[in-house]
Amino acid sequence: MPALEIIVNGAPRTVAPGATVADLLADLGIARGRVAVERNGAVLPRAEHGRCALVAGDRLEVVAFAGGG
Amino acid sequence: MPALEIIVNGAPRTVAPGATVADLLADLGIARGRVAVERNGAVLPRAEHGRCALVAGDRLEVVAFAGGG
Amino acid sequence: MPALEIIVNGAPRTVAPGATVADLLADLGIARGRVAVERNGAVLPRAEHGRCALVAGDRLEVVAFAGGG
Amino acid sequence: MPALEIIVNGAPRTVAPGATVADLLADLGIARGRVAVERNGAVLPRAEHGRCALVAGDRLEVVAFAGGG
Amino acid sequence: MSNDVWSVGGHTFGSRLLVGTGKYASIDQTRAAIAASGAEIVTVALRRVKLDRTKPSVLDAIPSGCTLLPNTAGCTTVDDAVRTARLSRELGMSELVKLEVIGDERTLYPDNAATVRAAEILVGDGFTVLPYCTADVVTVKRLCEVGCAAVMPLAAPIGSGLGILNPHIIKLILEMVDVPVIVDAGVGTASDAAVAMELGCDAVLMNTGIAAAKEPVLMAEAMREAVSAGRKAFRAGRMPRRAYATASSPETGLIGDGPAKLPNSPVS
Amino acid sequence: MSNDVWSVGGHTFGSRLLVGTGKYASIDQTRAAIAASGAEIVTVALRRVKLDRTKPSVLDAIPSGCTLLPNTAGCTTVDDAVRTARLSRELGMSELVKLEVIGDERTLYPDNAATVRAAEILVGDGFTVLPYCTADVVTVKRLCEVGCAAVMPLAAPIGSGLGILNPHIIKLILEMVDVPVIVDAGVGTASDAAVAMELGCDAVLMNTGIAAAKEPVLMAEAMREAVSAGRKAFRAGRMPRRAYATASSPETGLIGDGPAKLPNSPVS
Amino acid sequence: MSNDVWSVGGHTFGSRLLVGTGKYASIDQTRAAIAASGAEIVTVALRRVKLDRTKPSVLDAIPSGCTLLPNTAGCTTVDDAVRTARLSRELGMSELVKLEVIGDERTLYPDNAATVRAAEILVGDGFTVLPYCTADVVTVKRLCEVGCAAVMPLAAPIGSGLGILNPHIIKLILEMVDVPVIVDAGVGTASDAAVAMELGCDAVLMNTGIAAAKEPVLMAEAMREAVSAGRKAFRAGRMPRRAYATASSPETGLIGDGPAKLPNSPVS
Amino acid sequence: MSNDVWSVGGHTFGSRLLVGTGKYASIDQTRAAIAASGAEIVTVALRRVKLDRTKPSVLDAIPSGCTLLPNTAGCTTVDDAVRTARLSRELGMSELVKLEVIGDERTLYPDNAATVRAAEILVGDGFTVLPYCTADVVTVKRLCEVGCAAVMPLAAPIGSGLGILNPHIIKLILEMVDVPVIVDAGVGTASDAAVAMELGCDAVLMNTGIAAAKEPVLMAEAMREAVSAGRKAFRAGRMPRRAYATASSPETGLIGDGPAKLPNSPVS
Repeated sequence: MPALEIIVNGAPRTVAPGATVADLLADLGIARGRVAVERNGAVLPRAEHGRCALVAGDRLEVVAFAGGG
Repeated sequence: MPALEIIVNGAPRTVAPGATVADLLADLGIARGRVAVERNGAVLPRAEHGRCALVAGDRLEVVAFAGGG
Repeated sequence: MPALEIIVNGAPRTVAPGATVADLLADLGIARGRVAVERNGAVLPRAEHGRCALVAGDRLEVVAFAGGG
Repeated sequence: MPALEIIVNGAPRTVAPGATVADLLADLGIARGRVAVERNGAVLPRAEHGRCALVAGDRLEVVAFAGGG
Repeated sequence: MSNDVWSVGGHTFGSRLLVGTGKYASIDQTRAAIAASGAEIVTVALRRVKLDRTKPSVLDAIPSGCTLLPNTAGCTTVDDAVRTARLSRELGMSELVKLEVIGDERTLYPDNAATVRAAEILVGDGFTVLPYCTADVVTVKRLCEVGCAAVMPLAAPIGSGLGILNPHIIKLILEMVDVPVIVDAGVGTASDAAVAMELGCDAVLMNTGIAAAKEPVLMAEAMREAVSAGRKAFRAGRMPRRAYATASSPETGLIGDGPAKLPNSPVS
Repeated sequence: MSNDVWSVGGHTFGSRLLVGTGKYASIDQTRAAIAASGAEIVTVALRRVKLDRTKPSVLDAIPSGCTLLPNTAGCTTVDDAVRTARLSRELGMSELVKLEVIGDERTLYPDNAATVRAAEILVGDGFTVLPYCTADVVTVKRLCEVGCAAVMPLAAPIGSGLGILNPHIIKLILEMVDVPVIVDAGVGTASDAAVAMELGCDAVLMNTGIAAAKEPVLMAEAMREAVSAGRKAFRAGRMPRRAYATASSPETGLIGDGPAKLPNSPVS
Repeated sequence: MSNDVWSVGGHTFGSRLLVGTGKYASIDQTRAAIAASGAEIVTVALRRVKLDRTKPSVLDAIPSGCTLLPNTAGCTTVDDAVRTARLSRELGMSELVKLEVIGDERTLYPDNAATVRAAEILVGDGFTVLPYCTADVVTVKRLCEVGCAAVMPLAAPIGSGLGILNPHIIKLILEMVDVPVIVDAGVGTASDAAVAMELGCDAVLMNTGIAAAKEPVLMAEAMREAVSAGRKAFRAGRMPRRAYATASSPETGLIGDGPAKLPNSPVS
Repeated sequence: MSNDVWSVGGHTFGSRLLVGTGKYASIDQTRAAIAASGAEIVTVALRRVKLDRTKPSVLDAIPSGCTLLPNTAGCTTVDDAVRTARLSRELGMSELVKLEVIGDERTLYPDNAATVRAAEILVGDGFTVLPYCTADVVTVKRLCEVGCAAVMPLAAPIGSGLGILNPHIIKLILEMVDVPVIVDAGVGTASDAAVAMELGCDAVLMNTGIAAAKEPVLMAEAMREAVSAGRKAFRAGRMPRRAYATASSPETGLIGDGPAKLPNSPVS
């Protein structure tokens, strides 16, 4: 089965078939505690990160708080 | 044939059957040069005042310029 | 020996012959700790209040601190 | 008879014995109409320019109007 | 100087003072004040005729050469404003309209969002739209995008006479738009009008500042001169501000004993 | 309106703008600016003639009808100021003098105390003294007591163009003195001049505000109009300031279905 | 005094200073400045994580007791703002959001109309919305109508430090709304913050005013005191302004020969 | 921060707020307000004792650690002021004196010339003289020349509460003198005090601003904080003013479809 093409934070990325959002974050070395994820325009609650399998063409936003006013 | 009930500038008024807008203005003693007329929400061009027969329920606005800033 | 006429704070006053400034203040019921005295335009130091005998025509100012900005 | 040393506008100058203020101005090429002269701290009226003989040590100010606010 | 003109909607004007016709004591006073103001654009309102009696028309007060600028004052909805504008066009035979959609009664502040919508409709309808708005850069951008012929930010609440409360934002707007910027509302006295023009505004519109003065006709004259003065000062390029004084002339040549010790005339 | 004149030292003037003659690029520019300003009183400084060459006199720039107002600019002592005034009188054939005794080099602030002393001497000497001073009520009182014909408080440092930094104190001075009050120094642009006149000042004196503009002649014209505008606004009596908006016309008569629901034209 | 608290969205606060977390030199400086400010509400932005490296989180700089106020800074559409708010809620576990929809790049002025629409959506979505807006009475009314928990009018452009450019309009807004009014943007120094509070605002939000000072931590302390001082002055009820001086004490009792001729101490 | 002290006449102080003792409703209120103000220097006036009755002394209201600063308020001549100062020294056991020589009744403006003369006498007499004066650069120079330990220019008329009417001239004075500059008179609310300190003044003296507030004790606290805030802001070095907005963070990293298109959080 071929790898999946998705978009993460605006850039293309390839993930293994069956990979979940949690897998992706682990891959990226991102501690889950401090990020939020939007999938195809809707927030993906943290509780679902481990259940949600990625699909080809998914558009993810992975965000965190930064300094701002 | 009974008189027609219309609304002129927000107040009820009775006009004779067949009366035109021009007739109404003449009745009201209004010089046509300095007023504009709206009939049921649309401007009634001056050229049509004499042709436009009033219909029961018509809502007219007869307006003129006044001091303002 | 007749009483002496002096001016205290702009008003005439009579004192006994031989009276000192200290006597006057006592007479007036003024605690010496919180007033200063000027005699004929010059400050009379507190230490001299008891030594300074009044002379007819003396002009005294007896002043204290008051609220001000 | 020796020439006279005077001060004109803060600088030393030599004039011939017997020279008047008018002579000096003529020497300097100054039209009399537009200057005023002060001699030793006092204004010398124009009418006296021709009569006033210079004396050694005289301090003259020769002034005119200039642009100012 | 004679050719310092400005244009809006294809009309060209020499005077940069626009005046209203409300609040005067009489038609005669209105006429005299307009004449004294030298205004070439005069605003009028539209209202229902009184059906029972005739009275002199405000039009009698307006010099024949003037351009009428009907307003939609008092309108609080897009629909009322559009209908009022259309009736005004029918009356005035002109496509010019001063668009007002009021959003708050006490301050007579415009409803900017509704104003943008009404402007879009009226522009589509062929009007030359001059909208009253707050001094808000984004509203002004939108008004330009929908095709307004000018923008008319308020300087202070209508009829308040408080002057140019926020000159900085007027300057930001001037840097941002290509259409004429006309300060509308808030001018209370001559210097306010001059300040508006010195900022670089194309024109000033006022009514109460003249009509509510003790002597309106004299104030109209003052405003005429103030607008002209402010415009000329803008064109002339004011001196730079300096924290300290600066003497004017060479600092030599004063009377005194030795080397000249006093500067020549510092200027005021 | 034609008779809104003012007087100082027995002279009567129609123009309320006094101008200086320093800092211009040329005599021609000076002449054109003075003419454009409409000023009837023109200040000049006094300085030592250059002994070596002749150059055009500033007097060539001054229209024949104007009144010369020689100053004592640059003087820093009573004695220098008095001597300078006397020389100016000899030159100008007039008893008028703008008295300046400078007390600080960087700000060109006057030495008020020395100015009072010099004024007293010059008044005794028959001069009509117009003293430059700070906007200080006590100094102004003293200057009046010694017989000055006017007082000329500064609005901001000479040549700074900062405008009327403290309008409140100018108002206090106006309420306090009977002689003309002429704002001298600090006016940077037309609106500054208008503000001074709206406060109730009798006249404004300026030099750098005109001469240091990019286009001095156009600015001179702006200043002429601004002074006139400010004066007329003062005489006309400005509208009262209001915190809120005020509609102008009867709040009835707007189009709409039922009872008229919109106010007539609120005026700008 | 201890109970001079204020509330927004069901939260109650003692401090009336809200601070941002942008533009600091380091996380340590951020932390020290927030601590010095005494702020109980701290704004943060949301952005994409850098996928390649880990760096300290801004959250490390925020004292544990503080309430996070995520913003939607940088968003220019309703949709982006709504999505950003939802992500922030997911991150912050809180329903609070500082809503910004920017409409102009150079001034960072809000798009008020879009802000109202986004606010309506977010309120419907259960958010406690604190919208950044211009000081426009009609926009503020609309924001209240759609259920915002506070309004946050700008005092001057974001990051400009120009202070309260139009205090009058802030006062009009205060008289008009029931929710807290928080001045957001434009405060440049301590007195600006005090002025905002003296007008009657409920709180002040700032970032650059602290972070861009030469010594941010000291400025944070200054701002804490200034906000408190302004609030207390507002509550204390300032003295009336008077045109003239007023002596304080009975005008008798001074030294002097006859009847007392000098007033007692006039107060400063 | 703990060592941000200042000195006058050999005394060193931590608080930069000096307060008067006039106009309070009672001695108790005076005491509470002084305590709340944190002032370390407290002014008092001198007057003739009432010969007929005893009443509580103003001294009872002054915390024991405070330094008394007797004034010569109400004096209108050099002689009265000098005599009053000498009596105050006799009473207060201190060489400090706030010198006032009033030259105008309605504005309570000082007679600067007389003040300089009185200062010279008192300095010769061993006093540490803090003179009340107008914000006049030349007067201030003279006061320094005769040996005053500080200068105390007025910000606005005594008891007027009009605030810092001319900040520019206060700045010029600060650049010019080496002794402490204490703004005296005119402060009406907390932000006025902060502004004075932000200009760089060493301290502020006030009385009516506190005593005539509706709640003087709360206002005293506000003033204490405002003076401290203004001082800290001055020391911290305020951000530069900018005409436009400036975003704070890198302009990348916002959510969105393609390349990040939104700036990170612009800060308020």
